[in-house]
Amino acid sequence: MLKSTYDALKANIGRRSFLKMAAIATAAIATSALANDGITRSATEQEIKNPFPGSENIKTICTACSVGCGIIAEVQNGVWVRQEVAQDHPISLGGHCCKGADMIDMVRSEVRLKHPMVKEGGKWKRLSWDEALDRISAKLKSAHEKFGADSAMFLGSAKMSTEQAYYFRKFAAMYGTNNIDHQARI
Amino acid sequence: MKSKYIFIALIALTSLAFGASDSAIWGKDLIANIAGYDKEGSLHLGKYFTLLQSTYFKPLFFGVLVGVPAAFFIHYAVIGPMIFSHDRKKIYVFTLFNRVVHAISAISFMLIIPTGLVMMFGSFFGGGSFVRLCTEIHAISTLLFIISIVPMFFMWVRWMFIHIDDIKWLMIVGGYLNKDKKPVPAGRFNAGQKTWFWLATLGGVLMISTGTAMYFQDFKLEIIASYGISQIDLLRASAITHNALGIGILALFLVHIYMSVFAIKGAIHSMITGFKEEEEVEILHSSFYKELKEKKEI
Amino acid sequence: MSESSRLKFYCDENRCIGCDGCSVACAEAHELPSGVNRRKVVTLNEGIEGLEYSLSIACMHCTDAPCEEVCPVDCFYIREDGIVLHDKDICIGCAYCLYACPFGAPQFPQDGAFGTKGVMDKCTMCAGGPEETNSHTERELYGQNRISEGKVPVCAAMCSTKALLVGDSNEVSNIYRERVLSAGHGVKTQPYGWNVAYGSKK
Amino acid sequence: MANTWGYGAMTNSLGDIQNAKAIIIFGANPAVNHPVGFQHFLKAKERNNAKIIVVDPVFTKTAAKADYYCRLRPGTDIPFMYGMLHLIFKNGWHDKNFIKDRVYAMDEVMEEAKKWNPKKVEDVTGVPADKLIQITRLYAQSTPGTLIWAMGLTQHSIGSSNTRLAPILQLALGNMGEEGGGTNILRGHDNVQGATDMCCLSHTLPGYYGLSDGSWKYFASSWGVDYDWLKGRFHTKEWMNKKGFTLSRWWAGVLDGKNGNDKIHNGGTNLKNLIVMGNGITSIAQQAKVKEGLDNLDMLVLCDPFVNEAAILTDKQDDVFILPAATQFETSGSVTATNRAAQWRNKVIEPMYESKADQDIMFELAKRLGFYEQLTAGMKIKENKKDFQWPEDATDEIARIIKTIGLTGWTAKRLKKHSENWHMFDEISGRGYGEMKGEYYGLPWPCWTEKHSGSPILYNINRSVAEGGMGFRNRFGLEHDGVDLLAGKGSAPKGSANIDGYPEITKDNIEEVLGIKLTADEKRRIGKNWKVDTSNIIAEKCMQRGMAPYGNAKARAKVWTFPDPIPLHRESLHSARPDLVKEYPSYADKGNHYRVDTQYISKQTEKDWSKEFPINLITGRLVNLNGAGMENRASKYLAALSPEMFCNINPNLAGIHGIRDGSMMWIHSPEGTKIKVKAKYSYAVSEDRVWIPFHFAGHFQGEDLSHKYPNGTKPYAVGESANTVTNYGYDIVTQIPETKGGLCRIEFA
Repeated sequence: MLKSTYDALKANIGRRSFLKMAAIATAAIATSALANDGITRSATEQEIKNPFPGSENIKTICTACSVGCGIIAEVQNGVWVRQEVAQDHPISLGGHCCKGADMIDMVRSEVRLKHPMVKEGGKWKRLSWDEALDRISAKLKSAHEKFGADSAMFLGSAKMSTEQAYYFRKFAAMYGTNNIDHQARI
Repeated sequence: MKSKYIFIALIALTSLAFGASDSAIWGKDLIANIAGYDKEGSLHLGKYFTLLQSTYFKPLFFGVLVGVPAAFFIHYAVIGPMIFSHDRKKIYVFTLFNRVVHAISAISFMLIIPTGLVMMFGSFFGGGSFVRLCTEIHAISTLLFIISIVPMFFMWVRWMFIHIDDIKWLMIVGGYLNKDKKPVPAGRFNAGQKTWFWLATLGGVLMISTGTAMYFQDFKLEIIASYGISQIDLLRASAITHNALGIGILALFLVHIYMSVFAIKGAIHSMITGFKEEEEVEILHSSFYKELKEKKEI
Repeated sequence: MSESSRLKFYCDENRCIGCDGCSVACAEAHELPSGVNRRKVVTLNEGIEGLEYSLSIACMHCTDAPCEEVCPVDCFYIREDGIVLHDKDICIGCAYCLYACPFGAPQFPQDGAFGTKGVMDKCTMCAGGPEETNSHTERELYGQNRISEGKVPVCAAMCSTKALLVGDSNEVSNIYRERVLSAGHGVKTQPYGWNVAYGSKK
Repeated sequence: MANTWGYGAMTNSLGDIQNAKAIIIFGANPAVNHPVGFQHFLKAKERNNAKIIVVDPVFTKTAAKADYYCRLRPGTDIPFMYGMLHLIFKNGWHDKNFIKDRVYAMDEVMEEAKKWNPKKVEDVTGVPADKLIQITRLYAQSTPGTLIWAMGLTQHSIGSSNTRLAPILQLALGNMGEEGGGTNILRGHDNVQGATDMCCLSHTLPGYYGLSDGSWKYFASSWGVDYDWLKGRFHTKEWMNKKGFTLSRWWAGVLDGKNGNDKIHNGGTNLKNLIVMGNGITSIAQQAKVKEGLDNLDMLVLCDPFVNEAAILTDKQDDVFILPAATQFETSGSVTATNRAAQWRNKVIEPMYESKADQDIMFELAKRLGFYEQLTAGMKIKENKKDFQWPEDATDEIARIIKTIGLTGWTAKRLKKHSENWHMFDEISGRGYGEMKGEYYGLPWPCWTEKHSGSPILYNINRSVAEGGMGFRNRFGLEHDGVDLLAGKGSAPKGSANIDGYPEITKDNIEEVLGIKLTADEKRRIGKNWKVDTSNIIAEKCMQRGMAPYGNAKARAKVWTFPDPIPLHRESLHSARPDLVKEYPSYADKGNHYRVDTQYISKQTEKDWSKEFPINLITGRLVNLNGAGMENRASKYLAALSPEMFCNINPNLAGIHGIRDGSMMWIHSPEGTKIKVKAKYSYAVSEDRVWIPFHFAGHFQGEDLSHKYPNGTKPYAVGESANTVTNYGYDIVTQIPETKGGLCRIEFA
C-alpha cells in the first residue's frame, strides 16, 4: 500500500475508530481461526451484553438429511430465538448446508398449518382436534368392521423419530394390517 | 492463478449458475465482474470511478462553486455590469410559451443543482435524512426538467446552429472584458447562449438518462448488454458521466445566472415580460438587430 | 496498518461445493429481507468437467476499502480489526459504494413506492453497527453482533465443508497453505481475493 | 445388501471416509445431498491424496470435485461394475485370501465377469474402455477404497441386483471391514436408518424380524399383549404373514385393477382409508396414478407441519383431513444417522399453534379405536410402571426387544449422555475421550449390551467384538450346495475364544460353541436364540468370549432365493437401447408382488419405447430442498434459491427442439402424462438425457393448483412435480420405483 493511501486511511480510522470488540480468542477453532495476535482485546461487560438475556442453549439434531448434524437452539422464554453453531459436534463440526442453517424457519415459518382442517364439499373448513379425531376414528372403525383391516393403508415417514416410527408400525399391527410403508425401500 | 481466473471469467459469461436471481448486478454477471475487475481488457471503470470520486470530483465541484462566482465578483468589481437604456423601444423576443417553458426549467434547475451539490458534499451536511430528502428531490425534480427541456429544444433549436458570428463572439469573449458599447457579433442567440442551450438540452438528456440508470439501478437493457457492457459498468459509466457533466453544467448555470442577474442589468426582465431593450439587442445581438431592421420589424 | 492485523474472509475454491449454507445462514441469522443477499454463492462453468468451481462472495472487508473512499456522506468506518462497517443513519442509498466495490457486495433493499432503493446493506462480519452493542436497534438495522459475543461470523462457522474461512489474515493464509501443501498441489501462498482488487492502487 | 452379509446399512461412517485412499461413488451426489458429510470426502483428498471417482449419468457437483468422472448411461451400473471385476480378476488385483476365507460363490461372479470385457462395457455403458481401465487400476491399487452409493443405484427395476454387485466388488478387493473401506450407502432423510430399523415397512416387523408366526408371537409377548387378540385384529390369520402394499404402489390398492390397472390381492377389499404421517407422497413415481388413487379414497388423513401436497393434488371434495403435526423440534426422541449411530434429539420448544406431536395423534386415535392400553403396554413392562414417559420408555422398550441389529445398548439414558457430550468424541474414528472413553459416538449398532462400545465399522475382524469387531453374519444356514458357509480358519475377530467361523448362537448350541457352562438359573432365563433372548444372557456371554452372537460366517456373492442368484444386467423397462433389450431382457412379470401384479417383460416389450421417447429422463436433488420439498419450500430463504421448477438440458439438444434458455418446455412420459417446466441450459447433462429435480409440487400437467391451498399455507415456491412423468417400473425384490432409468420426449411450450 502506498504511504499516502495509508495515511489517508489512518486518518479516517483515527477519526472514526470504533472500538467494540470482544475476546474472540475463546472462539478460536482450527478452521475458522480467530487467533489473538493483537487485534483483539477482552470485551468490557457492557460490550458483551447478551442479546437474549436468560436464554438457554438446547442441543438437538438437524432434520434434513441422514448425516445427523448437530444444532444448538437458543431458546428464550419458550421461543426459539436463534440458531447457534454446534462447533464441537463430531460429525458436522458446526457445518450446515442451507437446509440445516435454516432449520429454525421450519418451526417459525408463516405458512405452517396452524389447526386441523377438513375439506367438505370442496371447501376447507377448520375444526377442533376432538372433532377431527372422532370423525377419523369412526371411519377407521366402521371400515375395519365392514371391509376388514386391510382397507387401510398407513404411510409413515423417515422424518419421524425412531420411537415414533416404531409406534407407527405397532399402531398398524394393532389396527390389523401389514399395509404400512415409508420412503426407504432398500 | 490469475490467468486461470481470467479464463474462468470468459467462460463464465456463457455458462453461469442458474438459481442466481435474475438481478442484472448480483445475478449471473457477478462473478464475471469480480474476476474481470481492473483486469487487462476490461473497461477499468470501477477503478476510474473510485479514483475520480475519491480524489477529483469533490475538489472540482468545489472549485467551480467557489471559483466561478469569485471570477464574476472580480469582473463585477473591475468591469462592472452593462447598463442599457430603458428609454428606447422594447423589442418583443420571448413569447409567453417561451417564458413558461423557461420558467419551468428554471425552477427544476433551482431544485436539481443545489440538491445535487448537497449530495456531492453530503459529508458536510452529515448525511442522513436531510441528504436523503435532497436525493429524492433531485430525482423528482428531474420530471420538471424533462417536461421543460423537450419543448425548449424544439422552440429554440433552429437558431442554435453554429454561425460565423459565434467564432467572432468567442474571440472577443462576447465583449464582456470592457465596458465599450461596441456591437457584438451575435444573432438572436450569442455563442455563450448557444453553448448553454446545447449543454442544457443534449447534456440534459445525458444527465437524465445516466441519472435514471443510477436511480433504478437494477434493470437490464438488452441493447446495452449486447455490446458486452455489464450493468455495473453501465452504472459506473453513468456516475462518471453524470458527475463530470455536472461540473460543466454547474459552471455554465452560474454563468447564466450572473449574466442575467448581474452582468447585464435588467436582462432577467426579458424572461419575465418577453421584451428586451432595443439598445441591448443592438449591442449584444447586432446581427439579429440588423436582420430585424432589414425586415423592417423595428 | 499491516495485513496481519486484519480480519479477513477467504473461500477455498477446492472445498466450496456451492451448498449455499453460508448465504442462508447469513440471511437467517440477520433476518434479511428478500432481495438482500449479503452473501452469495456462485457456481461457474457449471457442468464443464475440470472447470466447475463454486465460490461464496460477500464484502471482503478490503484493506483500503474503495467503498469508504467514494462514499459522499462518509458513512463507512473501519474498525481497528479491519472490519468495514457503515452507519445506516448516515447512508443515503446513492450506491456509489456499489460502483466502487469489486465484489458487488453492497445491497439495496426495495424500499417504498416506485421500487426505489433504500439505504445500503452489506456484510458486517457479524459485527453489527454503530448503535449500542446488542441493542434492539442494532439488531433491527444490522442483524446480530456475534463478534461482540465472542462468536465467529455465522457464515464461516456454518460452512458445511469449512471452505469459508474467517479470521486474522495470516492465520487464514496458514490454513490455506496447509491444505494446499497436504494435497500436494505445490505452494500457493496468497489466497485469491485479497490483493486483486485493492492492491492495484498505484 | 442384507442378503449378502447380514445387514443392509452403511458399513463405515462419514468420518471414516477420511481414512480412504480411493473413493468411488455410484449414483450418489453427496456434495448436494449430504454437504456436511462431503467435508470428510474433501478432507480425505487433502489428508491421503485420495482420488475421488464419480460414476453418474450427469455431471454433478460431486463430480466437479472428483478426480475422475464417468458419464454412464442410466441403468448400466452392473455392466460397469462387471467391467471393473473383469479387469480385477484378469490382473489378479483381487484379495485372494479374503475371498477364500470370507466369501461364498465368488467363482460364479468370476464366470459372469469374464463376459464383460472393456469393449463390451463401452458399448453398453457409454464409458470409454480406456477410462474404465484407468479407473479400475487406480481403484484396485489404492486400498483401502470406499464405495459410496445412494438412490442413483437403487431406484431401478434391477436396484436390488445393483446393491448386491457393489458389495461384491468391495469383497473382491478385500475392502470390507477395514478403516477407510466398506460400502457406504448414504441415506436420504434424517431418520431413514432409524425408521427402517423400526420397519415402517410392509414386509417385516421392527428389527427385520419378518412376518412369520414366531415373530408375531415374540412381539405379542414383548408388547405385553395377547397373541390371539392381535391375531383377531387381522382380517384372517394368513394376512398377518403376507407383505402389505408399498409406498410406491399403494394407489393400485385403491384402484383395484379397474381401468386396466394392475390387479391386487388384499384381503378381499381395496384400500379405502389412507393415513399419512410426515410423508411427501407427491414424490412417488407416476403421480397421475397417485392422484387417481387419492381421488378414489373414502378418507384421506394427512398429518404434517405443513400442508401435504397430496391434499392439493387430489380432486377429492370430502373427508380430506389435514392435521397439524409438530415438527421434530417440538418433540424429542432418538434419530439414527446414516452410519447406524443414534443421536438424541431434544425438544426445543412446545408445539406451536395447535400442532400435536405424532405420537400424541397416534395415542388419541388408539384411544378412540379401543387399543390404547395395548399400544402403550410395552413401555411399562421394563420397570413394571403404572404410567409411561414418552419417549424415554419407548426407547427402552425398543432396546429391550430389538436384538437382531443389537439395539440392546441403546437405552435412553446412554443416548442422551452421548448427545450431551458430543464434544468428547473424535471426528474420524468416533472414539470417545474422557468420560466417554471406550464408546463410539452414537453407539453405532450392533451395540450388543448396555456396556458395549457400539460398532463403527461392520465386519471388522481387526477389533475385538467388545470394541465393535465382528465377522459376517451367519444368516443363511451352515452350508449350501455342500459348501461350508462359515468363515474360514483363523478369520474370527481379534480376541475371540473361537478363532474360526462359528454359527449363530442359540440356547441349544451356546455351551458348545462358546465353550462355557450355563448355570441352572441362566438356563431358565435364556431365550431360544440370540434374536429373541430378552434376558440378554447370550450377548453377555458372547462378549466375555469375544464372539459375536450372530456367528461368524461368509458373505455370499450368490443369493439363491433371488430371481438372479448372481446379479445380472437387465435393461430398464424403458430403455433407449432396443438392441440391448433383446440381449438383456427384464424379468418375467411377477404376480402378487407386495399384493400387486407387476409387469416387467411385458411392459418392456410392449413396443419400442425409444422410438417415441428417445431421451433419458433422470431425476435428482437440489441442495436447498429435501424430499418432496414440503418443508423447505415453506422457508422463504430456501425457496428463493430455486423459485421454480426447471429442467437441465444440453444446449445442443435444446437447439434441435427450438428451446431457448429460460423458455418453457413440455416433458412427455410414456405413461401419457406431461409437465411444463422452464428450460435451463446446462452442460452437466449430455445430449441424450435431461435432468429434473423432484422437489416441486403444486402444479399438475401445466395447471397451477395454488388456489387449492387453504389460506396462508401456500409455500413460497410451487412447481410441477417431476414424478408426474417418471415411468412405470419397480424393483423385482423391494418394489422401489425406477425413477432413475426412464424415457421421455420433449417439446417447446
